[in-house]
This record gives sequence, structure tokens and C-alpha cells, in this order.
Amino acid sequence: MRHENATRTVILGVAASDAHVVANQLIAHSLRAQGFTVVNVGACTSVAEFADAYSWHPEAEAVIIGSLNGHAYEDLQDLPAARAQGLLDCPVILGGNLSVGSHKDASDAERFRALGVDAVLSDPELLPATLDQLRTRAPQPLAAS
Amino acid sequence: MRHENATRTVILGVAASDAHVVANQLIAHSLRAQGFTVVNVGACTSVAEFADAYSWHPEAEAVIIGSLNGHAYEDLQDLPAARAQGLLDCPVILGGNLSVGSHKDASDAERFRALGVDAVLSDPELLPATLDQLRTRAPQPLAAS
Amino acid sequence: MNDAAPPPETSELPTLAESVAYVRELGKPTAAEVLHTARATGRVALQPRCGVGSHAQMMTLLRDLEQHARPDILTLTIDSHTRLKRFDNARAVLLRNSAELNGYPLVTHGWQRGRELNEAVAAPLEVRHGSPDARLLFETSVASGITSFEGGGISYNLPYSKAVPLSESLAAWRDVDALCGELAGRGLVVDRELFGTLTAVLVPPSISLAVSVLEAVAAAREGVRCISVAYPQGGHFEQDVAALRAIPLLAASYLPEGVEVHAVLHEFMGVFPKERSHAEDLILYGALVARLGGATKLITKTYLEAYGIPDTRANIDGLLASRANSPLLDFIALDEERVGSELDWILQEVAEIVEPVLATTDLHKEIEAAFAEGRLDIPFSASRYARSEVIPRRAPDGAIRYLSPGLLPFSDRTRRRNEESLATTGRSTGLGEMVKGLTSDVNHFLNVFGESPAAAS
Amino acid sequence: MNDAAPPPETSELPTLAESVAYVRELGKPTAAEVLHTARATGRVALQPRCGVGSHAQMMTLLRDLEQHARPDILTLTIDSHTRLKRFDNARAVLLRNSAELNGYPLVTHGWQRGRELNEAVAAPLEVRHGSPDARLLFETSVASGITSFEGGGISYNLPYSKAVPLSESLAAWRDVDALCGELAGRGLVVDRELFGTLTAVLVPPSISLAVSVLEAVAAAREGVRCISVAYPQGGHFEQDVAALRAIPLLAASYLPEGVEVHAVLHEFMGVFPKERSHAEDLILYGALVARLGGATKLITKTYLEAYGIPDTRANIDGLLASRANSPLLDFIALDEERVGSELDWILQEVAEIVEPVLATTDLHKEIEAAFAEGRLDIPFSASRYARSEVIPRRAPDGAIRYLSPGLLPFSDRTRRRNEESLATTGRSTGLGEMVKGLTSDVNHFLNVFGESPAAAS
Ligand code: B12
Ligand code: B12
Repeated sequence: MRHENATRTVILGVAASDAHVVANQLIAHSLRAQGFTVVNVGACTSVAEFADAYSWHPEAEAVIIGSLNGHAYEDLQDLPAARAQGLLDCPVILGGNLSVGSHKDASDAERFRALGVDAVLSDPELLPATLDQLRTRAPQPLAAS
Repeated sequence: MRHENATRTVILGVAASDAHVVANQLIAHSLRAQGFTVVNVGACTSVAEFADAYSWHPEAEAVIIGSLNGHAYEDLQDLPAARAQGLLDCPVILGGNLSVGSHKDASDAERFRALGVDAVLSDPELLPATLDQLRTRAPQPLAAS
Repeated sequence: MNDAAPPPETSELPTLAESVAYVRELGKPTAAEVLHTARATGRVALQPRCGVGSHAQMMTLLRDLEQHARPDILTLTIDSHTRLKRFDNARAVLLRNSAELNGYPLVTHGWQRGRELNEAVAAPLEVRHGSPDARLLFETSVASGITSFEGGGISYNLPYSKAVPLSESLAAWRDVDALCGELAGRGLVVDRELFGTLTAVLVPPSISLAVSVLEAVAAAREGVRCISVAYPQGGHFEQDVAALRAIPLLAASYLPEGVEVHAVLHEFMGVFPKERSHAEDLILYGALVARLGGATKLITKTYLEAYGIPDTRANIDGLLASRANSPLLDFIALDEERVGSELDWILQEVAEIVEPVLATTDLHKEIEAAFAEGRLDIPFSASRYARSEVIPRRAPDGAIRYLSPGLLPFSDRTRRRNEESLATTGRSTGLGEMVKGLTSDVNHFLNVFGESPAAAS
Repeated sequence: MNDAAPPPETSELPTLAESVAYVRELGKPTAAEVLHTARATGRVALQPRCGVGSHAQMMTLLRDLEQHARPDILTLTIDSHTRLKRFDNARAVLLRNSAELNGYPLVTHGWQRGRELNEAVAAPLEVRHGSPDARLLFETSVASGITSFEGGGISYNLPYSKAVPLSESLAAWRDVDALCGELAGRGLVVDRELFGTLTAVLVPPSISLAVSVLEAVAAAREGVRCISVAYPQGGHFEQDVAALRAIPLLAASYLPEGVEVHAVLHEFMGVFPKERSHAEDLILYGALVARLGGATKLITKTYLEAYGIPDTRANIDGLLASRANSPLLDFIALDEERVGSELDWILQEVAEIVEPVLATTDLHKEIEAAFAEGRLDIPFSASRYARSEVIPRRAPDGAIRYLSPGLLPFSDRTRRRNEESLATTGRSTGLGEMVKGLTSDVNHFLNVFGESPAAAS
């Protein structure tokens, strides 16, 4: 089982239409500083490219997707298909600024879970703890604010 | 007839509850500079005091009342009675900021005419012309903006 | 509740002891405490003006302001009938149509309603009015648990009434101040703000400050412990900054130790530009004067100033004024040399005005006599009891100077300096010319913004 | 009109001649004319950002902004699908729910609708986007009669895409610039704004300006006649003022005569404080940078910046930004010595970066090679085609310096100065420490206002 590997690997990237990388790069640095191996596929990464990266790194314990430009929902339209085809067989974590506009809807997270996202986060500091929890395969998908 | 007097006299003052005198003093100076004799009874002048001043200066061709604090209507409640009793037997001109609040009602002037005000003005520069017109005793009470 | 109707009967005022206990139980800081903290933390405390006739609407207004604008101190502005003790008129208008009152008739509503207002908000309240004789209003305020009260025997007489002798108003305010002294003895320090704003229009800084010094000395003698010296923004940056900076220096020179003195700026009180963006430029400008002058408190204006009493929205919208506390403006440097020279000038003029008066034994008598003789004077007095022989003008750079100091006991040096700074303004060649020039100075900010002086409405 | 649906068929673009004639008939000034007038009259032209997916809502938005905020130039911000030529996605979202688009998909709506927008308002429009290859978008803009177009082969590639080689984007933008040259020949000067903002976060001024100099030289060679050099407010007053003041000097050094160059400030583009009053402090601060730096134009932010695309109200509420043009702020003095030393520093660094590149014969090739080798570089590149070995940090006073200049060809003197100014910041003792420090620098204004960095929403 990959959980017993000495080093833990994650795939990190930004959604397909989104070029915001500052948080992405800081998160990568920070996870590395905490001992993770980070495969950072960076900005403008489609679901297909995430699946690709996963095929090269099946040891990854999660795919972590950032989205800031408000287009997360459209950018993840292919996620259900990819997951159904088993192309992304690990937890998917999503974080950032997930919809357009300044007034966010609390039900937003639901939409993403319906697409096959396992956890919606806003604070990257919660990533390690979330990764730990997902490892224990809690039966309920986890939501943090 | 007083109209043929060489000097023209007016009574000038500010309504009973009102202490704003800057405009009052500038108007007094300015009418004087234009040759008028100005009896300036100043701030906080009740209708009774205006009548008093008129009794001492029956040659006055008009009483000019300023009001800025928004209380003009209450301050002139005694005007109909004074006029009915013949205590203010000359045109009454009213000017300034005549109601409370920042959004003025165009029908305001009507209320004052009903109290016995002959002309409601806002720009003091119009005073000489208004005085001239009132002298010719136009049959209709005159309104200027 | 019929919000307009005054309570059926006027009820006895509580005792001072009861009122002091009430303030203690209220569980909010006093105005003096808020000011003290503001100064200690280098903030400018913010205070909007507000007052409407109806009690219910006054409650709403205070709550809305507190919720949305988070002011440090809130205001009860009193209507002008109450100010002049025309209580019957206040009651009549309140019953007829409370919207026609230009302020809150606290005496008519009574102290129980005052307490309701006080309990509705977390910020301490100040009563702002303009009463030559405010004794009943003050007692009602204290009974309401209100911890700041504006006015003074000179500054709430000369601009606000025509025929009240100074002896009367000074005596009435001595009573108010003495009551403050008694309250201080009982542990409740009431902030007494002195209305250096006077007639607000073209007030030379040294006149504003001289009147405040005299009132402050009188108040301190009665035991007042917290004095806010209000100065009206005149419109010239360095002059206004210097005037604010003069306040602690004057306090050190003329007031006993143990009296806490705060500089307060009243945002420009003269003819305001009508266009919203112009008004807002001016409001920000005032905020920066307060900040750089080191004011403890700023009384704000709204973009509706030129039109009339502002609506709640405009009063909430204190965006510009609150920039006074921006942590990002430390880069602003000033022409400190100019500020310094204005400061010297102001201190010199104030000394020449107040020192002869303070040198006498009966301060009240001397103030009255000095005004009668023009040794003390203010421009545009509403009252007969000041001569208003002082004629202010703006120098070409906008600073307010004495075109004529009237009978103020100025030294030759002071006279010369004023004359020189107005040299190009030109002595009036006739009344018409002088009035034109004065009017244009009154309309200073209309000129700056290219607005026409035609009345707003 | 079904506002969301794109026109049934994509229709032929009009000829250039037709578009030039259309602009002439439109009867409004071009962006270049507005900028020219602003500079001539000493005003800072104001421009809000705005773009929504629906055509009808875009019309309303532009009209509302024009009516209430009276901007000098208006914006069409393009959605990020269109930016990346994901036209199918843009169309899909537009049909599904136009509110989910983060900008106006102009190509999808088509040039006729572009003209409708243009005719709806009196201010000229600028298209702002972020497209490595903007040719179709540019042609659609020109056909819409839009007279200002943002971007450049470096600045709209590296921050906006991952895998577009610089040779491609530079070639695409050469086409855009050449078309501008042709339009200029036909009498229509299109303003070309260069996106010196880059990745917006902790961009050292000399990197921003160096990239703009290179893009400006490239654009001028193709015949572009009006160039706006955009600089992103970094947060340190004197450094930002110096950067703006550097722009005309750089233009004089590196650009041919006859090209009109304007300095443009982008209000702070990094992590914005969340509390409204803090955001507003920052907006005013930016306005003052623009004013004192002599910017011709200011691109404004709103108090909702930290949350997401602002609603119309927030965007109209440009109260703070418009203070850039207050006639009352001439009293503000600066630490001119500090500004001067920052200016020297910036000019020196820019020279060291651009001069080797400009000395070569094939500018595009050299730019590509220099980025590949790190002789040109930007921090936080989204693209693989820059190395991002540059590491910026803030000095204790908030100025942005090079913790590591990566492979930039800096002189020893420049390196030393940067090192010295960061001496107390401490070389990172480990990756964790460095990331912490960098994150804290990114969150600079949260720290200033004492806000916690937890994400807004
Ligand atoms: C810098 C910036 C840019 C730069 C990006 C440069 C680059 N390549 O990285 C540039 C100028 C290029 C840019 C472009 C655009 N931007 Co932008 N940008 C910003 C800005 C100002 C700062 C973002 C940033 O770097 N912050 C620093 C990092 C450290 O913090 P952060 O990104 O906010 O992320 C925090 C959280 O969201 C979270 N987080 C982020 N990612 C992840 C991932 C995971 C897994 C987790 C758990 C958490 C997490 O952690 C971070 C720390 O708290 C923000 C507004 C703001 N002031 O916050 C707008 C903003 C994000 N941009 C926005 C938009 C819309 C755009 C554009 C589409 C243009 C437009 N229409 O306005 C284009 C995007 C083009 C594209 N294809 O995506 C909007 C998003 C709107 C929305 N969601 O409603 C914002 C919010 C601005 C606004 N108020 O309108 N932008
Ligand atoms: C200076 C001033 C004061 C000074 C007055 C000093 C004095 N004794 O003169 C002080 C500080 C004492 C003061 C007090 C009060 N004021 Co006051 N004051 C002003 C201020 C700032 C300037 C007025 C002024 O002197 N302007 C200069 C002169 C030359 O112009 P003017 O007065 O505007 O007059 C013009 C026209 O109205 C017209 N005009 C004036 N009189 C006349 C007469 C005639 C016959 C004609 C034809 C034309 C005319 O001509 C002038 C030139 O265009 C105005 C607001 C403003 N910025 O305009 C508020 C203002 C007039 N005050 C106001 C109020 C309410 C008060 C108070 C009741 C306090 C309060 N609740 O806020 C007290 C009044 C006390 C009382 N008993 O009346 C309100 C009136 C509100 C309303 N109508 O809705 C105003 C508009 C402020 C506001 N926006 O709330 N005030």
C-alpha cells in the first residue's frame, strides 16, 4: 500500500483556464518544506493533464487543484468522466476562489462535491491535516471552510 | 407716496429661531453699497419684532427675511395674523434655506405664500430687481427661483 | 409608541448621585475616556453630527450610524428652538411634524428618552447645540447619562443669539461648568467642548483660539477636568495645522495642570461646494488637517453639507473622513517651516488678545467689557454684544488674515504682518468692492472647484 | 434580445478602412486623445476594470459606471477562456450561465455587439485581457471601434499561460503592433498599454520596467505611436513614485521620438485587505502614488478586491481613487531625496537588464534566449518559458528588493545594494523559513492592517 511509503507525493496544479500561480508556488514550496514530494503541474492545467500526471505518478496520494479566477466549475467539467474512467483514482482537493463575484454562495462546495471533488478548502495551511485525514479514508467526504 | 423718496429703505433680518447672519450681513453691506438704507434687525427676529421695526420705519418698501436653519415655516407662524392686523403693510420677501433636510420640495414656496410672503428668493443678487418689481405693485405675487 | 409625542408630564430630574451611578452602570466609556485613549494610541477619534426631531427616528439614526460608520463618539444635535429656550415652539413643531425640526429637542423629549438613546449605542454621546443659557439642557443631558457637552459663555452666545448679554450667558455657563466640577468630584469627568468655531466663516485662527483660551480658563476655575478645544478648519493647510498644534501649547501656557486638553477639528464650516466629488475632496482635506495637526477628534461633514441636514446614508458615508487614521499616509511631509511660522504668528496674536484680559481679576466682567469695547471681538457676530469690527480676508494663498483687526489690542508688528500678507488683496476702495472681495473669500472653495455661488437647492 | 446567446453566425470582420471610418463617426475621443489631454491638463485619467459575461449586463454595467463614476476611459475585461482561445468553453458557459464568466467574451459576442457597447458610452474603451495570442481578439476590438488594447508578447504570455513559447506570443503581438502601425498610417492611433504588472505580486520595479522597455521598443518598431507603460503599485511610496517617474526617462533613453509614452499606475494588485475601510485606505494610497508619480492614468481597484469580481456598486464607488485629482492636495510634500535615490537605483537596474538585450540584432530571438537563460526573468512565472529564479523580498521599510537576482546580469554594485537593503531580513536558513518570509511579504498589507491571512470568502 502506498500509504506506507517513506515519502508522500502529491500532484498540485491550477485549473485549466486559470493562470494564477502565486498561491500555487507558495503552496508547493511549503508542502516541500514539510517533507512532501510535490509534482507541480502549475497553471492552466486541464483535467486530462491532471490525469496524465497521475498516470506518471500513481504513488500520489492526492491531486490538489487551485482555482482563483472563478472558473473552477467550468474548468472541472471533465472531472466526473475522468474519475469514472478510473483516470484519477485518488482524492481530489480543491481550493482557492471558486466562483465569480464578490458574494459567495455557501452551497458552492456542494456543486464541486457533485463533480467528484473530495474536499473543498480555502486555507492552504489545512492541507497537511486534510491529507492525513483523507489517508485514513474517512467514510464521509470532508469539508473545511 | 414713499416711492418718490430719494432714498429707499428696507428692513432686513433673520427669522426667530435662526442665528445665521453671514448672508444677512453680506446682503446688508451689498444693498447699502447699492444705495439702499438698510435697517438690519439681524438674527433671531420674531414676526413681532419685524412689525415693531416696521412701525419705526413705515417708509420701508419691504421686509426681507432670511432663514437658513430650516425653521422658516414655524418661525413665520405669526405672519398671517400680523399682516391681517395691518402691522406689516409692505411686501415681505423671504430667502435662504427654507426647510429641513437636503432634498427640497418644489412646493415649499407655496406654503410660504399662503403665510403671506410675497416673494421667495434664493439668490440675494435678485433682491434689487425684485424690490423694483414689487414697487410697481404687480397684481400677482411674484415668485423667483 | 407615538414617537413624536413628548412624554405626558415633565418628570423630576434624578439626583446627581443617581446620574453618576447610572453612567457607571451603562457599561460604556465616557467621552473623556474615549478621547484619552484616542490620543494615547495616536488615533483621530471620529464624530459625525446628527439630530432629528422624532425620538424613534433619532434612535434609528444613532443605531444606523454606529453600525455602519463605527464612530468613536456620537452626537445629539439639538434643534434651534430648544437652543433658544423656545420650548413651546419645539413642542408645537414636534407635535405638528417632527421632520420640521432641525435637531432633537432633548428637553421636550425628556431625560428618560435621553437614556433610551444612550442605551441604544455603544459609543458615548455628546450634546451639541448652541444655547446661550443651557442649564436645563445640561441637567437633562447629565440625567440622560451623556458625558460630553459642547458650548461656552462666549462661543454659544455670540454666534447663536442676538440679545443675550454676555454677563448672562457667562453666568449660565459658569453654572454648567461648576456642575461639571461637582460631577468630577463624584468621579464622573464630563468632556466640555468649547465651540471655537464661532460663526464658522472666515474666523481668524487667533480669534477662535483666544476665545477658547478664555472659556477654558473660566471652565478650569470651576473644576472642569476635560476640555476639548474645537477649531474650525479655515481652508489653508499650514495655517490650520499650526492652529491645531497651537492648542497643547496654549493649554500649557494658560491652563492649570491636571486639566486634560484635546485639540478638535471641525471640518470646514463655511460655504461647502455642492458637487459631491468636490465636497468629498474637501472632506478628505479636513481629515488630513486633523491628522497632521495632531487633533484628538474630528467632527466630520457630509457631501450634502451645502444642501441641508444630511440624510442617514450621507452621514454614514464617512469614507473620506476616516482616512484620517489610515496607516498608509505617513509618507506625507509638510512644509514644516511654513507651519512653524504660522504657529509663531498664531501664538503671538493669541497672547496679545488674551493676556490683557487674563491679567484682570474678574474674568467674566472683563470679558464682557472687552467685547463691549472691541478689545475682544469676532467677525460676523449674531449678537449685539460683540462689535464685529474685525474684518477678515484671505491672503492670495488662502490663509485667513485681518484686513482690519478692529479694536483688538494688536502690536504694531502683528498689524504690519497682517497688512503685508494682504498687500496685494488691496484695501477696499469702497464698500461695494470690499463686500465683493469678502464674498469671494467666503466662497473660497466654490472658487477652488469652479462652482458658481448660486444657492444650492 | 436573448442577451446570453451569441449571434447565430460568426460574421466577416469589416475592413480596416471601414473600422477607421467608424471610429471617426463615433464622435468620441480615442483613448490616445483622452490620455494626451489628461497629461496636458495635469489630470490623472481614471479607469475602472469591468467585464461580465452577458452582453445586456455589460451594456448596463458600462452605462452605470459612466453615469455614476464618470471615468475617463472604460474597460472591457475579457474572460479567461477567451484569453486562452478556449472559445468553445466561453460559448458553453455563456449559454449555460453567463454569470459564471469572469469577463466579457468579445470574440464570441462578436464585433457588432462590441460596437453596441462602444456606442452606449461616451468614454473610449480599452480591451484588457491576458492573451498570449490576441490576434483575433484585437481584430474584433478594432472592428468594434475600440481604441486601446492592452498586452504584449512577454507580459501577456508569462503571467497568463503555461506552455506558449515566447517566440509564438512575440510573433502574435508583432502582428498586433504592426496592425496598429497600419492603423496609425490611416490616421487612427490605437493606445497600446503594456502590462508591466506581470504577475503583480512582489514584482521588483526594475523587472516590470525592463519588460515594458523591451515591449515598447518592439512595438515602436512596428509603428505603434501611443504606448502606455503600466506599473503595478508595489506598496512602498517613494519606490512606487520613483518607478512612475522613471517611465518618461526610460522612454527618452530607449524609444524613438514621435512615440507618445504615458505612465500608468495599476493600483495595488497583490493580496488586498478584506475589511472595507482597509481596502479603501489602500485605494486612496494608490491614488496618491499616481498623483505624485505623475501618472497619466490610474487603473482603480475596489473595496471588494479581496473577495472577487466587484459588484457594480463597489465599482462605481470610486470615491477614493478620484482623490488623485483633488485640487486640495498640493500641500503634500515628499521625501524627495529618497525618491531620487530610488529613481537612480531603478534606472541603473533597468539599464543593466535591458541594454545587453537591446544591443543584439534580433530582438525577439534575444528576448526568448535571455528568458531561457535567466538573463531576463520574472518572479512567479505561470509559464515554463521563464525560469523564475529571481526571488523578491521586502526590505524592512516595505520596499521590494532582490533577495536573489537569479541570473539577471546585475553589476556587483547592484547586487551589493540589494543585499545590504535586505541585510536584516536574513538570508533564508531553510526553505520553510524562506517561504514563510515570502508569504509574509506577499501579505504585506494584511500585516499593515492587522488582518489575518485566512482566505476571504
Ligand atoms: C495577482 C493576481 C493576478 C495576476 C496573477 C499572476 C499569476 N500568474 O499568478 C494577474 C494580474 C495575471 C491576474 C490575472 C487575472 N485575474 Co487575478 N488576481 C490577482 C490578485 C490581485 C492576487 C492573487 C494572488 O496572487 N494572491 C496571493 C496568493 C498567495 O493568495 P491567493 O491567490 O489569494 O490565494 C489564497 C487563497 O485563495 C488560497 N488558495 C489559493 N489557491 C489555493 C489552492 C488550494 C488547494 C487551497 C487549499 C487554497 C488555495 O490560499 C491563498 C492564501 O490565503 C487577486 C485579488 C487579490 N487581491 O487577492 C486577483 C483575482 C484572483 N483575479 C481575478 C481575476 C478575475 C483575474 C482575471 C480573470 C482578470 C479579470 N477578469 O479580472 C485574470 C486571470 C487570467 C486567467 N487566465 O486566469 C479575480 C477572481 C475573481 C473571482 N473569483 O470572482 C480576483 C479575486 C480579483 C478580483 N477581485 O476581481 N490576476
Ligand atoms: C456658518 C454656519 C453656521 C454658523 C452660523 C454663524 C452665524 N451666526 O452666522 C453656526 C456654526 C453658528 C451654525 C449654527 C447652526 N446651523 Co448652520 N451652517 C453654517 C454653514 C456652514 C454656512 C452658512 C453661511 O454662513 N454661509 C455663507 C453665506 C454667505 O451663505 P448662505 O448662508 O448659504 O446663504 C446663501 C443663500 O442661502 C442665500 N441667502 C441666505 N439668506 C438669504 C436671505 C435672502 C432674503 C435671500 C434672497 C437669500 C439668502 O444667499 C447666500 C449666498 O448664496 C451652513 C452650511 C453651508 N456650508 O452652507 C450651515 C447650515 C445653514 N446650518 C444648518 C443648521 C441646521 C444649523 C444649526 C441648527 C445646527 C444644526 N442642527 O446643525 C445651528 C443653527 C442655530 C440657530 N439657532 O439657527 C443647516 C441648515 C439645515 C437645513 N436647512 O436643512 C446647514 C445648511 C448645514 C447643514 N448642511 O446641515 N451654522
